[in-house]
Amino acid sequence: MFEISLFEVLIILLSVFMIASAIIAIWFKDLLASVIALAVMSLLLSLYFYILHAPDVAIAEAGVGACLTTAILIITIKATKRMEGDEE
Amino acid sequence: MKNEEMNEGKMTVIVQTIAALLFPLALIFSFYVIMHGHLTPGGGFQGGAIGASAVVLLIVAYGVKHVEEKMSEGGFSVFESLGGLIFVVVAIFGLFLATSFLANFLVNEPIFGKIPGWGESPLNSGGILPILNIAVGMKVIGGLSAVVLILALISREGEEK
Amino acid sequence: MNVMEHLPALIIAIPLLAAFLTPLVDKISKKVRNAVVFIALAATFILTIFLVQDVFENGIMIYVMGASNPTQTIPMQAAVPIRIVLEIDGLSAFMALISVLIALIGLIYSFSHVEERGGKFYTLFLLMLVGMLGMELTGDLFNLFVFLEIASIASAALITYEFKRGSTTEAALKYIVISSIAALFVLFAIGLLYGEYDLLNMAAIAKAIKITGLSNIDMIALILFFAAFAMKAGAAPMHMWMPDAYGEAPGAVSMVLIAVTQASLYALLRVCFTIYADSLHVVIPAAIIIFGLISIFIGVTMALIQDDIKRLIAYAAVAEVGYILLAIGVGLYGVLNNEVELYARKALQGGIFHIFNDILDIGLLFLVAGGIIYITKERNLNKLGGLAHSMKYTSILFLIGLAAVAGLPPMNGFASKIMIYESVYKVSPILSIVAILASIIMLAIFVKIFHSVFTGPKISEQKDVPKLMLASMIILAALIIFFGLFPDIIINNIVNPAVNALIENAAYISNVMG
Amino acid sequence: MIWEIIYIFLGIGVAFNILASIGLLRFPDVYTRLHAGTKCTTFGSIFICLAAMIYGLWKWHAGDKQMIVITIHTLFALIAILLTNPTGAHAIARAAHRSGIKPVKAVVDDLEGKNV
Amino acid sequence: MNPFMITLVLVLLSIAIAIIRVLLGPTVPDRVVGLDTINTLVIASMILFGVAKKEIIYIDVAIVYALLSYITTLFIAKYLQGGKL
Amino acid sequence: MLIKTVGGYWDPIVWIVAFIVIAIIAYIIRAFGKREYKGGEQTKPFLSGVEEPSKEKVHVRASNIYWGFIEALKGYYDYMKRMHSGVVNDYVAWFVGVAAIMFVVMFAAVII
Amino acid sequence: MKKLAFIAFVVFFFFLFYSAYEIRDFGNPPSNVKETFPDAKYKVTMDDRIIGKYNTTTGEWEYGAVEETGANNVVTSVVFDYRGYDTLGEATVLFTAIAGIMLLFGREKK
Amino acid sequence: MIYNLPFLTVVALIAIGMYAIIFKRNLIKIAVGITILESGVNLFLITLGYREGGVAPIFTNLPPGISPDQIPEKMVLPVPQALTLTSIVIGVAVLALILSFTINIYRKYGTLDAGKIRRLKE
Amino acid sequence: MLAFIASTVFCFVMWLLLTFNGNFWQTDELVAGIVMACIAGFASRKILVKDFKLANPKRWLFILAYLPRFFYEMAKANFDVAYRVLTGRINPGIVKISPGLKSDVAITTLANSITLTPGTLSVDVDEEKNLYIHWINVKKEVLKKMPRDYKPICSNFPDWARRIGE
Repeated sequence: MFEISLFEVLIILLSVFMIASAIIAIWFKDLLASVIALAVMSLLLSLYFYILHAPDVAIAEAGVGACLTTAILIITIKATKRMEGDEE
Repeated sequence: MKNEEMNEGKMTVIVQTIAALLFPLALIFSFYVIMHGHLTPGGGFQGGAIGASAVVLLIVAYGVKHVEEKMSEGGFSVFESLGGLIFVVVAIFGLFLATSFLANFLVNEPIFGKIPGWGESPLNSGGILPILNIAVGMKVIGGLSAVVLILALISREGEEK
Repeated sequence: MNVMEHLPALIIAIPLLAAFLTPLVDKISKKVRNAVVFIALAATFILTIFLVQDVFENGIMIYVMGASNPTQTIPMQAAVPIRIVLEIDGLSAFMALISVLIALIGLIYSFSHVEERGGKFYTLFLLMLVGMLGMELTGDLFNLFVFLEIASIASAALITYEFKRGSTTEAALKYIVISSIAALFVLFAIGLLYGEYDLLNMAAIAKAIKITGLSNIDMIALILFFAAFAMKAGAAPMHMWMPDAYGEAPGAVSMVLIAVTQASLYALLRVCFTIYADSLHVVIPAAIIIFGLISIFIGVTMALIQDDIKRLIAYAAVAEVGYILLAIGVGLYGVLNNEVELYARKALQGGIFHIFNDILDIGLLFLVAGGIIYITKERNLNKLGGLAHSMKYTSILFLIGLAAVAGLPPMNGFASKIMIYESVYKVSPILSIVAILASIIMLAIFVKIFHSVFTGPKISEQKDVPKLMLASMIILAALIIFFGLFPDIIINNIVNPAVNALIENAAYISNVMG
Repeated sequence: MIWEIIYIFLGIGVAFNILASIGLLRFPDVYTRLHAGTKCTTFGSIFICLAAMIYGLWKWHAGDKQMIVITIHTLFALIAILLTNPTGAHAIARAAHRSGIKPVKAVVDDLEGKNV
Repeated sequence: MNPFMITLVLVLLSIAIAIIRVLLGPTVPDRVVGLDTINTLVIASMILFGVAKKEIIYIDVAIVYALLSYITTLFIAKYLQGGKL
Repeated sequence: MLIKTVGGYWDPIVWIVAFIVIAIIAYIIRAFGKREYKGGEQTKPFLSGVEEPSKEKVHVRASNIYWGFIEALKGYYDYMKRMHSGVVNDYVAWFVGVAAIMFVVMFAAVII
Repeated sequence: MKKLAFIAFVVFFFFLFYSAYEIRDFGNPPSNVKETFPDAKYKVTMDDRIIGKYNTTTGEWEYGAVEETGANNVVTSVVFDYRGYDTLGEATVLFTAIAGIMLLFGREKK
Repeated sequence: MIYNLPFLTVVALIAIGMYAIIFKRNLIKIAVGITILESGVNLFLITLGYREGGVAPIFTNLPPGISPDQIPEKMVLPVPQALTLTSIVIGVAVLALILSFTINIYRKYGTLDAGKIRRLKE
Repeated sequence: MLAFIASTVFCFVMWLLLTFNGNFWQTDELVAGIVMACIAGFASRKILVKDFKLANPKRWLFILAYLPRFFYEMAKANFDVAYRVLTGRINPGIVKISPGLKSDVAITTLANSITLTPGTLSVDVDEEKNLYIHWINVKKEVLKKMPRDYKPICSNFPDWARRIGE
């Protein structure tokens, strides 16, 4: 049988979560929701970096991914429009 | 909350107070990350990103106009150019004082020389790495803040039209 | 400190320093800013000439960034290089020379009319040069990626210089999306190679591949590199961004963009000829030849139906890239089949020489087109006409450029094209026929453009272009005529070292790995 | 003894965190979800942080001097959580109300009718 | 078995439930609540992992998150409440 | 001056000399012509007695120049216009397509 | 057209998944370079050379980041010392992007 | 023992990002796709650098139980982390540029649909 | 100037906490801390320090005394939420209270406390510093009179907030 350690459980869970949130991020028609899902993915990515023993990168991803990327995306959505689609 | 205040882009008093409390905290933490880049996780980019996030926090809590009056994007870009200049100048110093471009010409000696009575200390190690950390930190704080500030200003300008 | 020893670092550092300085100086005075930019570029140009001379005389030059001994690539107790190594062989030196030369000419051209938001413009201009030079001088894969990004971002930003027309931003957006995806796949391929060998140095990876043989991972990385760099170099059918970007950029930027494209082409050459060299499968040269043919064909036929003067020239540029790819593919095929002296060397000579000619010819056309647009504020060929009455010098210069691109003797275009035709004929006559036919259509295109822009009745009174603009065009035209009349000097002194560097990759490896 | 305290604290923390998630799923509208999401996660995280702090203090007391860093830095994180979480909840609730989401099954709504 | 690691896995399970809320949430504020919850849980799991591996310096990352994750929430809240930036 | 190609050589100076010689010969031949035939009524085109239209009217615009050629290749050009759609997604799709074809061809070639 | 693009997409990612399957096992980087370079004098890889080697008998670092740069954080010493040139380039990327945004949106201050 | 799962995650992320770039017509969606793609590549580099049972390559306050003489075998690889740092900052720079272009395009064209933004074609 | 000194001191204390590693601080750590605290303090002097009420040590004592009470309420709140999560019994509504607080610090303290305590969540605050509270279990007797009685909603937190912030 498989011998599985807690660390590997963590990795599996995180992988599944990340793929799920990435799919959510491109699936939503509402761009704001899509950005939220992207923020979740970035958060989990940072956690992934963290448990792969890369705290430097985790901090950078935290600063950039959690705050700045979302910020500029939302500013852009505010400057343009919120829904993806043909209406206009 | 009045309509005018909403148009200024301010959030509620509660958010503002907490932002005012978190701003120095984030700023000092960003300086900590930059200064201790060669000892603990972090460094110029990470600290710079945190510092820029502190500015973004102010932008979101107090509105772009309010922040722009205090710190213009031109100031940020000057700050950024200065950081870049320091980096390149230190790199060229490596060429003149030591052997090659970007050489660590201060390795195994403290940055500001040995001051009597200070003893060995980790903060003062690493040769030119702390200097480069500070340069990159300046650059990233200036740069990323300027990006968000410009984009926010542009977005606001578009709404006013 | 011996300046000669530190040339590779200084060539990057000086424009970079100037680029960081420009926004600060711009706040003080416009004249000082222009002087700073010009002095920095001129200094870079002079240093590059020294570097090129040194490389051509003494062989490959090595510079290890930050090491205690800049020429010692492998430090103590290590088997592989651990720092970033700049490695300049004949090809790198050749490309660097082209880039700096073109940037200098473009700068002189820009001085004539770029005033508004000039500080940022010149900063980005210098950074674009830095990106190109960095790509061409480095010997490290990840470093190549970083400078690729610098060059792409700077050029994307420069394309939007005339942001009042929305289409410039559209072109820039397409360009940046394409570039960033290409760069990300390059990074993925670098990761694959890193995972395989734990190395980032090109020479070291080349040696490792030579010893361990080509694994499947290497092959996937190769294809990713190949596709990404071919897209950045503008090989059809991934050329679509090229007419957009070239057509919308300001004149000088279009010209320097060609150099950026050539830098990607350089990276492609580096990957094919140096890293994978001997273990390369024959599919790759075949693919390069096919891309070349498609590029030539699509370039000339699409150029025929364009109405926008700059887009037309841009499609011609696609065709020129096709010629280069064709020659290089044939050369690579010959190198792999051990037929170097038979035709491969000549093909490579033609291809490398054509890189230079491409930049000069198409660059001249872009400059003239930029001048026309600057004077008349009109890009549509149907609305232009009769400009030869008022713009005599410009029309003569344009004629020179047209003749060179179409490959009329005795211009430089003919010298390189005839080498390509004859060496390609050795592989397959069909290739040669297609190339010659395309060249004829190219001539037809330029008859069209010259007819519609310069001949015909005078539509309106215009003055000639500014003096500095004219000066930069004259420099290019003089170079074209000089290269056309004395191609042997160029081929023997400049092209041959580059070709030798391509063919003999062992020297490149042994200079780093001992 | 210390380990038992840590176990208990971790248990409480995890229990409340999972409870928060379940509440997030079960509650009918955004305000009630905020109740669950804010209070319970904050409370759970406080207990997790406390466990970490106790662990650090204990190790520090046992002679491992640098372990005090865990305590102090966790304290920082804890303060930041305590400051930001309720404020964030407040901001979301306000935004939700302004974007026109009515509280489900509300018996009273004093904000309604107030001109925005 | 390290108790902190077990706790970490359990915390990750509650993150999974929060992700379901992000997926389902009929309105954007619901999703933001999910994001906010995930933020706090990630901070907790970072602290747990740092303590479990006895890596003292790792806690810095958690502080960064605790300080910054709030900004995303504020931005979305600001977008939703309307008004200028 | 002289560069060697695979099959022979190319010398621009020789070409220029030849060009100049031919130009001189052409000029000489032209000079034999009678002086009064140059200019004036002789050089004007004869359009069945109709007066020559003004230059503006007969100037061929750029998009009409190779009308016949383009009309002959209509199918090809229609396809090409569809290919150059100007949509950024398609640009990336071409990249992926080329890479996919290269993958398939390369691996097939290696396995064979 | 869209169908063709989708087929190309699937084929492309089939090969990328294959590469992910084929690449070295997770968590096992190569620990020496003898396989790749049989004639190499030393057998440490790039990363191990950067991390360094501690000599227990003398109590000193024989080589590595601590000895060469004096910084305790190996990542920082890689970022700023061994690969400092990359960092310079990267700072330049940021600078370039900001200059580009300013070119697009920045207002001329008179 | 998890066999290559992280690498498969990486390629899955890249595929999702590429899917968004190729098949989604909204420019902001394309930017989101690029971000996901870039996250995948970053994760790829970090997973390459992981070593089983390793600790972070930082000598300050090393966790107990690691003696200095076995250090190279006990630390994860530092170079991929440095590369990833570089790549992250490059990513945010590119994203900012793309989004500023997007804003400008929206002002000039009034749409974000990539299928309609095609003044430059043929 | 006084504001600058106050914020600098705040930043410096934070720096000292962050850099403490079991031993006494090194000299250069302190020097760097002073420099950095000066920069951060200068940057945040105008927004952090609006008045000097919090410099009074009496208020610090109040905060310390407030914490256990607050923590107790919070624990109660969580069991309350747990009960509601498991049973699903809710009776929500948004009510307005007028605590009569003037300063920003006080209202912030109150709002955050309310959010973290049983069944209440502060939704909005208007220019007269009236709080609008989402209450998960609205009691009938509060609804009767219009200036709401805040005792049943948030016990005596406004008094504590007044002691801390006003």
